[in-house]
Amino acid sequence: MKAGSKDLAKATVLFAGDSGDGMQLTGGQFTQTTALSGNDLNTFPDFPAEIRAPAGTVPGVSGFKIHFGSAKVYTAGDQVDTLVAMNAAALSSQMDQLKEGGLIIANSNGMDARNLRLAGINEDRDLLGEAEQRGFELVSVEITRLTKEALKDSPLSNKDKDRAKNMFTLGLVYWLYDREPERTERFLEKRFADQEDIREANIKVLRAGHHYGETAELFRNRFSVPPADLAPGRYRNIKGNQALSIGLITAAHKSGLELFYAGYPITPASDILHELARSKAYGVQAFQAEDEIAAITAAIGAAFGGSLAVTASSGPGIALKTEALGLAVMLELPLVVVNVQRGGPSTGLPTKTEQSDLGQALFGRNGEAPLPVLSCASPKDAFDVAFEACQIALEHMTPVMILSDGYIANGSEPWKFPSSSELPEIQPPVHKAEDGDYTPYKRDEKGVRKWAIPGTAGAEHRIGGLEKQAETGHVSYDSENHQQMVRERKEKVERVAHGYAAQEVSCGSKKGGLLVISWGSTYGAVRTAVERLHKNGIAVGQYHLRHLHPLPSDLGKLIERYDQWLIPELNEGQLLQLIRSTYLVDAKGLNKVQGVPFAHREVEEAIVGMINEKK
Amino acid sequence: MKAGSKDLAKATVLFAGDSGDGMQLTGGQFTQTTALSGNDLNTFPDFPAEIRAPAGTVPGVSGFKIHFGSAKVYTAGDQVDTLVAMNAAALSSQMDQLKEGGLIIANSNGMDARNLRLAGINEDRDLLGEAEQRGFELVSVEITRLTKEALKDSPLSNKDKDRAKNMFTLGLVYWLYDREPERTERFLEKRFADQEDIREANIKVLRAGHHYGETAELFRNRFSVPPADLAPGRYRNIKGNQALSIGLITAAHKSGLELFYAGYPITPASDILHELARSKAYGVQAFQAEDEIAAITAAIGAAFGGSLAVTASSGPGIALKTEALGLAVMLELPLVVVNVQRGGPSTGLPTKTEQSDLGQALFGRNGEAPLPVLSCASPKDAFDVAFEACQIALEHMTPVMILSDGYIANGSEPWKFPSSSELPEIQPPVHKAEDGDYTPYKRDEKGVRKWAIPGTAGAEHRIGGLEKQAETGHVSYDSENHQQMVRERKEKVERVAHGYAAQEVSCGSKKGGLLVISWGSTYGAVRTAVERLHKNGIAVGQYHLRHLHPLPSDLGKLIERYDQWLIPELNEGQLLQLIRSTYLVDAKGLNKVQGVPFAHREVEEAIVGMINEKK
Amino acid sequence: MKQVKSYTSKDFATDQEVRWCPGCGDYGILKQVRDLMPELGLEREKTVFISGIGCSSRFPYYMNTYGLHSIHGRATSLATGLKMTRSDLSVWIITGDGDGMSIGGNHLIHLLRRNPNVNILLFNNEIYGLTKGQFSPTSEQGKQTRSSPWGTVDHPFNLSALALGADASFFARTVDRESKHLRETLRQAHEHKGASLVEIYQNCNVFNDGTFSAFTDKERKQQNTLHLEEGSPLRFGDPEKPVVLTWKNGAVGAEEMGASDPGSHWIHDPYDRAKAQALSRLSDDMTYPRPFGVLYREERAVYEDLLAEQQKVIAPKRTADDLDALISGDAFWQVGQ
Amino acid sequence: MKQVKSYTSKDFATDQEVRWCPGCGDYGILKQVRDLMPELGLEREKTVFISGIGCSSRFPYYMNTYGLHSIHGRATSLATGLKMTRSDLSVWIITGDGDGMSIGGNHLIHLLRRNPNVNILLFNNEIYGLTKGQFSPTSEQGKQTRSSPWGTVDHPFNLSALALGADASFFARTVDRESKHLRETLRQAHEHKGASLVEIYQNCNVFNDGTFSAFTDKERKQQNTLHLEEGSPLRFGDPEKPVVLTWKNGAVGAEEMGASDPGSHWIHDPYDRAKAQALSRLSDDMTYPRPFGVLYREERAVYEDLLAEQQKVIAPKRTADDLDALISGDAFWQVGQ
Ligand SMILES: Cc1ncc(C[n+]2csc(CCOP(=O)(O)OP(=O)(O)O)c2C)c(N)n1
Ligand SMILES: Cc1ncc(C[n+]2csc(CCOP(=O)(O)OP(=O)(O)O)c2C)c(N)n1
Ligand code: SF4
Ligand code: SF4
Ligand SMILES: [Mg+2]
Ligand SMILES: [Mg+2]
Repeated sequence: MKAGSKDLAKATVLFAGDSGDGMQLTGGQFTQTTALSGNDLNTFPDFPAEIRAPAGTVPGVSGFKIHFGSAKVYTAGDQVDTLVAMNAAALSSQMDQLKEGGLIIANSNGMDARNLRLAGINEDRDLLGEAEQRGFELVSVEITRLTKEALKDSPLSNKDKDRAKNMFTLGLVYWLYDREPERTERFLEKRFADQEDIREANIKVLRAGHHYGETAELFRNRFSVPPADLAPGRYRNIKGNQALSIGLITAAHKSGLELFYAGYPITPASDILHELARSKAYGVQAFQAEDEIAAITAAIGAAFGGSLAVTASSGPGIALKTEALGLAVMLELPLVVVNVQRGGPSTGLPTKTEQSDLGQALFGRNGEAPLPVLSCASPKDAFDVAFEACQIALEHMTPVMILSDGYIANGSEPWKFPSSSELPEIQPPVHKAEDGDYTPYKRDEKGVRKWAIPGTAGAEHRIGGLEKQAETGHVSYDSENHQQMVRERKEKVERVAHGYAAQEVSCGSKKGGLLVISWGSTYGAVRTAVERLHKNGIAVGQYHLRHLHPLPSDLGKLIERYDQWLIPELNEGQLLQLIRSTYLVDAKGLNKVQGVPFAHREVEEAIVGMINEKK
Repeated sequence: MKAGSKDLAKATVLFAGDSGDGMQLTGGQFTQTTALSGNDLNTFPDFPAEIRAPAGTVPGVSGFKIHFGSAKVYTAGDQVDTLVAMNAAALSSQMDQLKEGGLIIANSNGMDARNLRLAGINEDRDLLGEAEQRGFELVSVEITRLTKEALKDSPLSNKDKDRAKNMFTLGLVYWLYDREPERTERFLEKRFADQEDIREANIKVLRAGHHYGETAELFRNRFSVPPADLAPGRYRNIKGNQALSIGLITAAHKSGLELFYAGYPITPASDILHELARSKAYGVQAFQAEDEIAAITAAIGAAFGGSLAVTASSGPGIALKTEALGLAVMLELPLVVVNVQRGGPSTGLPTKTEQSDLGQALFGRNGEAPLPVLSCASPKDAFDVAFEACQIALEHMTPVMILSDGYIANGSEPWKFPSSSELPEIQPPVHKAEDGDYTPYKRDEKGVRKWAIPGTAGAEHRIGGLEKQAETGHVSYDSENHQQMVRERKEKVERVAHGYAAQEVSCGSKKGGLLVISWGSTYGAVRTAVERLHKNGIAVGQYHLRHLHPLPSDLGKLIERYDQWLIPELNEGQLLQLIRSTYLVDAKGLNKVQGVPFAHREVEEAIVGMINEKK
Repeated sequence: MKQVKSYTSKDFATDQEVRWCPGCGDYGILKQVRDLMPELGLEREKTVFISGIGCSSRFPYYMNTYGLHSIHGRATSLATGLKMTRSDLSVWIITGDGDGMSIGGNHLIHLLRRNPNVNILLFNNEIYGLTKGQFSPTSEQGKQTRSSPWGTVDHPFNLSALALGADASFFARTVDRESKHLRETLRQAHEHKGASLVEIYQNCNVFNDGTFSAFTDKERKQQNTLHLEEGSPLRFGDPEKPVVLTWKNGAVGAEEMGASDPGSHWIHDPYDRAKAQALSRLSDDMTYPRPFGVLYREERAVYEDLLAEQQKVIAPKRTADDLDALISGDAFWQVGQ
Repeated sequence: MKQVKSYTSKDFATDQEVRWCPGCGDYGILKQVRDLMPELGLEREKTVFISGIGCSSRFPYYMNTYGLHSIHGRATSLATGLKMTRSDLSVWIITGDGDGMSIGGNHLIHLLRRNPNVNILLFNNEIYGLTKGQFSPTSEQGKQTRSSPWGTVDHPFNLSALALGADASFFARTVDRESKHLRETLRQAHEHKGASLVEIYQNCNVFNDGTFSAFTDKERKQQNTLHLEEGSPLRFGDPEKPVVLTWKNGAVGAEEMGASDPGSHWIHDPYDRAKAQALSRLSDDMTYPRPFGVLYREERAVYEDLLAEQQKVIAPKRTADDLDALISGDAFWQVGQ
């Protein structure tokens, strides 16, 4: 059967195999090629457990999902069109993700008795047959054997030959989605520049896979996803933690300060440390401290010394930082704290995503210790948020918290990146020796104090965590003064909202009907859901909240324009509470705490349900 | 001029002097005698700075306020009727607390040029004259000289003689308020049993002060505050930290468990550590750990081992405990965590009171980590709250947070204490070896798991901070299971509310008009204000919220009965937010962050203002 | 008295699949510990394994005793609380070089000075395994890892020196590959009354493979390791022609065994603190081999014993009456009748 | 080049009233530090005092330099961040026995191993002053305090031993009362390149009066103190008839000075780690006097220098272009023109 060609607006492919099967690399290559062919896309890798489990087992399955299209793509896809399964564990654990009638490309050499056993499946079961019975389209290929065959003349060891099988898969999927393997060939040439045998083998196998697709008449259809209508500009594919790191470096550059980053490894924030440690050439100091408390306090020390100071962690580490964060509030020094949220409470689900640290970000400190809280909507958005957070921290002399999450951190999407000259300069209120007398807690019209950096003659001063006298900063136990300072700190933070643009809905109806309020990584699923329903004539709009504190001053007006409000969150209703108390509207929550993002279908159902209920 | 005698319903006396002047002892003795004469009362010591400042200076002033009456007394008094000032610093810094036309008893020997200088006052000023000009009644007594004179035959050193002057003052004030000095004489006999000279001197001076009042015709009036109509029973005077400590020991006794307390010194929680360390004879293990994290984790270790485990701190220390608190939530082990709140943020005002850690208590953890939160209304209430917190922790297998504050911790009031036999037995769900198979996270009808304590054969099990499979407690990364466990933990905590009594207003109108919602130490000021206004025919009621989480299920109904809601808090509106979001009522806040409690007048004004605004 | 059950190694295994990477050194340690338990006559229900977070800290899940997998760095403080209240339990702390020495460094040194009777097994793989390969406080200077792509600049801790400085009453070193030595060392740790700290060199074959090969490779280990045995001279190298260490005027030297006067041989005495200190620094600059075995031990009062003694002195058995006396205090009064 | 201002001691005083208890040992330390600053030629604007929380930690408010009064136990980690980014500053850490060794113990040992060029002044009063008198990790066993009314059961740290165990590159001990010794010790700490830890015995006359009187009382101090001077023998006691310490086979002895062979005298060499370790334990059991002065020093690479070197190697000056290269990465593409 020769495959017909079918144009698709969007497609979702999931590569799944053993941790040792190179699925992340395969997915990454497919992503790069897809991006270069002009699709919009969104990806998400999924490594279920933290420790490498024995090969072939379900805990050892590593997955990489890519959703791409000729229209805008906002999520890594709800349901999978094509599942590539390298072994029985991958197939059995991922099959449920397939859409009805979806396509399975199975490595039949990975489905033998041994593999079934490792996957914890009764050896008598016919996994592939079962898949077909469930109505999936099955393409079974002896990927392992064909790889070995393609390499029979290669001098590589059997183990190394076996390792190349992911390239066979990639070539095959390239063919299926009408992509050429050249870009990956170039990549392999570079990657294995010094290892001729491996290089040649991989390229050979890649091509073999592609040819196999062409010749073997395996597929009913071949798909083509035409380029998306993307705004002109330069693009790159980027992960959230990467975008965030680059945003920090850029902000340092734009403020003329050195970036000091202090962190302690923790999933899923560690990559920020890795990224910045690698970037020493950009003048970054990346410090792996002995714990999270040392990290944030080292950062505060560096901030006192005049650096742009940043620390990142995930929930448990942020918990440890809260005491010192209060100190930063009291000192009124710039500091950026990133929380890449993961499943909680406690150690929870360290490799899974969640949005359940919002309450901690907003209220998790002793005393009245307000600070701006921003959230990233998607991987590329992390760049903008990081930049803005630094800007706020430096220009308002305050610690700022960024909320990202595991989904954003490890997910990727194409980013139309700016040139550095387009970005604004950041202007921290630095006190210079020639500015004359220095009064540490004297405030300007924005309520911001001046930053006198050690080395500045005549501005020597002492600050600390005790309440301080207004203006002078001397220790003060005075009652009225305490009230005044509490209010001044609060108002300073509230004035940050003056810098926001006017609030607008992201998509859908501009007034009337139901408003869905999203924050953080729920952006994509909500956007997809609202656009789909709105296109079908349903009165629903999306408002995406980036600034969780202070809330935009015109948000109340926007909210009033609607009759119903839905707040989907990957927690038990944390933003919900804030919105209800602030605007006294009977908003409802859609809450999911399963370590995975919303499917847009879930959001759609909730919207429709709410609207119907009202009718 | 011979004093007339005047009956008073209530009176407030403030003893103020240098830290070295023994004001706390003086106040304490006055309190005991007043209590024994049958008055209701409430006291509050006020040490403004943490470090002993040089003698005679304003930061060195130590104060002790007592409010007593023949009717119920709920606060330590708004305005002072009688100010006893031992030196210029005390007079100048405390004069503003006096009510209009109030009485000053000044030690004129403490007002000389040297004392003025130490108090930072221009030596030319006539502080006593100024006081009279402001309309205060001034009684100037050469207390220092008269003390020395009374002791001219004593073998004591001049320094020691000088030290006895607080007893002269006390004698004088006893006379003024128609009290006999006998009880204090007995106290001195015991206290200085082995130091004859000091004992004799103090008693002599005490009597001299009393006689001086009788003979010197100093006062316009002599006051008498008749006994209050207190419920029959046995009473003692008690401070908040003391009541709390005794509550914990009692709960341990009533549950048949050992009390393990781990703490790290911090103002104003340290006295709990001191109190419990002293109580080793009651089987208490009190552990001073190397920091707050060690304290809470040691407590969790002890809880795992089957103890009633408790830790306490104040805001900054609680911040450090939040990560481990999440572990306790995940483990579902009983644990009581006490936060004796103080002025924040950061080190803030460590010796002052505040209620600004409510947000931290409710939301200050990573992930969805709900736990019951209780608050103490007054010093004696701390006993009941401590007992109930232990009961909840043990019977519901959950960490529980108690919010107290500096005002409660150090304040005192008479307590009609129970006999231990009146108190209920506490029944933790301990799994016994003979109960058969043990399934660590199997829940009973209340959603509570069983507690298998090491040493129990056949119930060996492993638990940790990772998400666990329902029932078995094995590590589980499953999505649905995570959702289930998040909900189970939440519901378990919510079911604690089933154990509450029906909610009722504390005083004032039972429906209609304005409802004032108080929590924690605002109880007294709100109660006083509401009773006063209600007596004057104003439609106002008080509801006092002890259980901040989970909220009582019948609270919504109660709130609906009113038209306006006012929530006074010593913070910027933390309970306010919770009430608004939960019940969608347009409650208003009365917020004060000055390190001092509300004056009932402030609450009255806010009530009247709100009612008038509506009219 | 209830009869003590006699367990086998298998009784100490749980039904949980062991989930370390294939080839990880942790497997070997687990096996030895499981085997050791019945040998020591420990009862499952009276034994508790407490760990922090890290690959190593998964250990308790695989021991069929009571177990707590806690939070990062705090196993030591959890264990302190447990041991203070339950001196009857045998408490085993499992920690890693990151867990025990980085975030948990403070609790470790405070535990050592307090000296409760617990056993600490610190799995030192000189790397952060669980978080996928960052340097740890024991990684050698210059090491390239994911968080130090240009090499670390951090001077590492010497755990033995740190422990002695913190007044540890027992310190020993062993290695995952030497199963017999490992088990014997753990046995001694268990027999020591007080806090026993055992540093176990553990190979992380994924992120730090072969770091300890100098001490485990057949060809190299004779030259690089020094096996400490109480009462025996410190010798290393070719067994036919061993080199022996000497200790003269507080300075360490080395001589060929045969050629030297036995009187000058350094005879191992783990109770000698000065010598233990020297041993702890012996191989800092790599001129001498690394010592394995018990470097130091001392008899020092055990924390929970001191507490119990104090309790005995001050607390005559309490009764219900005592509680009422506590509640009432001694300055109460009666209102009404 | 801008001319270096010449300051006097007074220039280092602030307008804030000093608020320690009258008679507190902190006053004397403050005076010496203020006097020392101009002697060392330090500039106010280039000097930073960082403290944690405690009575001692109020110190920065009284020094007219840049100052940070931070949170409990973290002065060391704040200083690490500051020094990493501002190697041009002279950084002085002020901490207490509680601040530095209890809650802050971990940051202290990690700072010591990393060895940034800072000076740590640890005011050891063997008590918690600010919180009004609880025992600290240096309080002697059995001490009765507010939190140990029955006497502590905690074995205290020996700070010198702990510091050496944590690879401190400089450790010295001095006492508040001996102003000249104090100043000279601080001068040496300042001159040492690397982390200098100075333990200052400080009398808390309110909560722990006289704890160090054995070392400060005229009558007793000769017998109880050992003044270390590089190149001089270790002697103590009656100056007319001093006792001298000996160091034989790693064991400490004592002889009457005149009666003994000068060849056997223990001559102080602060660079000798083995001897420093012996010195750190010398008076543990009170048989020998307590050493004061520089116990140990070693030249070891300074943290910020290592960082700077690494930076030099890997970072050819960055330009705006580099930033754009970072933003674009090397796998970007163009859409439209
Ligand atoms: C508070 C907190 N910070 C960070 C982490 C992330 N984390 C988990 S294990 C680990 C280090 C593991 O290293 P080690 O203790 O050496 O154990 P190994 O995995 O090497 O056995 C870190 C940083 C965490 N779980 N909690
Ligand atoms: C997180 C935290 N825990 C506890 C405290 C309370 N606290 C302040 S200072 C101090 C100890 C002070 O002792 P030390 O460091 O020896 O200083 P000293 O007052 O004796 O100079 C403590 C426990 C605090 N401020 N912050
Ligand atoms: S990462 Fe290393 S230490 Fe962790 S399980 Fe794998 S091999 Fe073992
Ligand atoms: S309490 Fe002690 S250490 Fe603190 S200021 Fe007073 S005397 Fe000094
Ligand atoms: Mg490790
Ligand atoms: Mg101290």
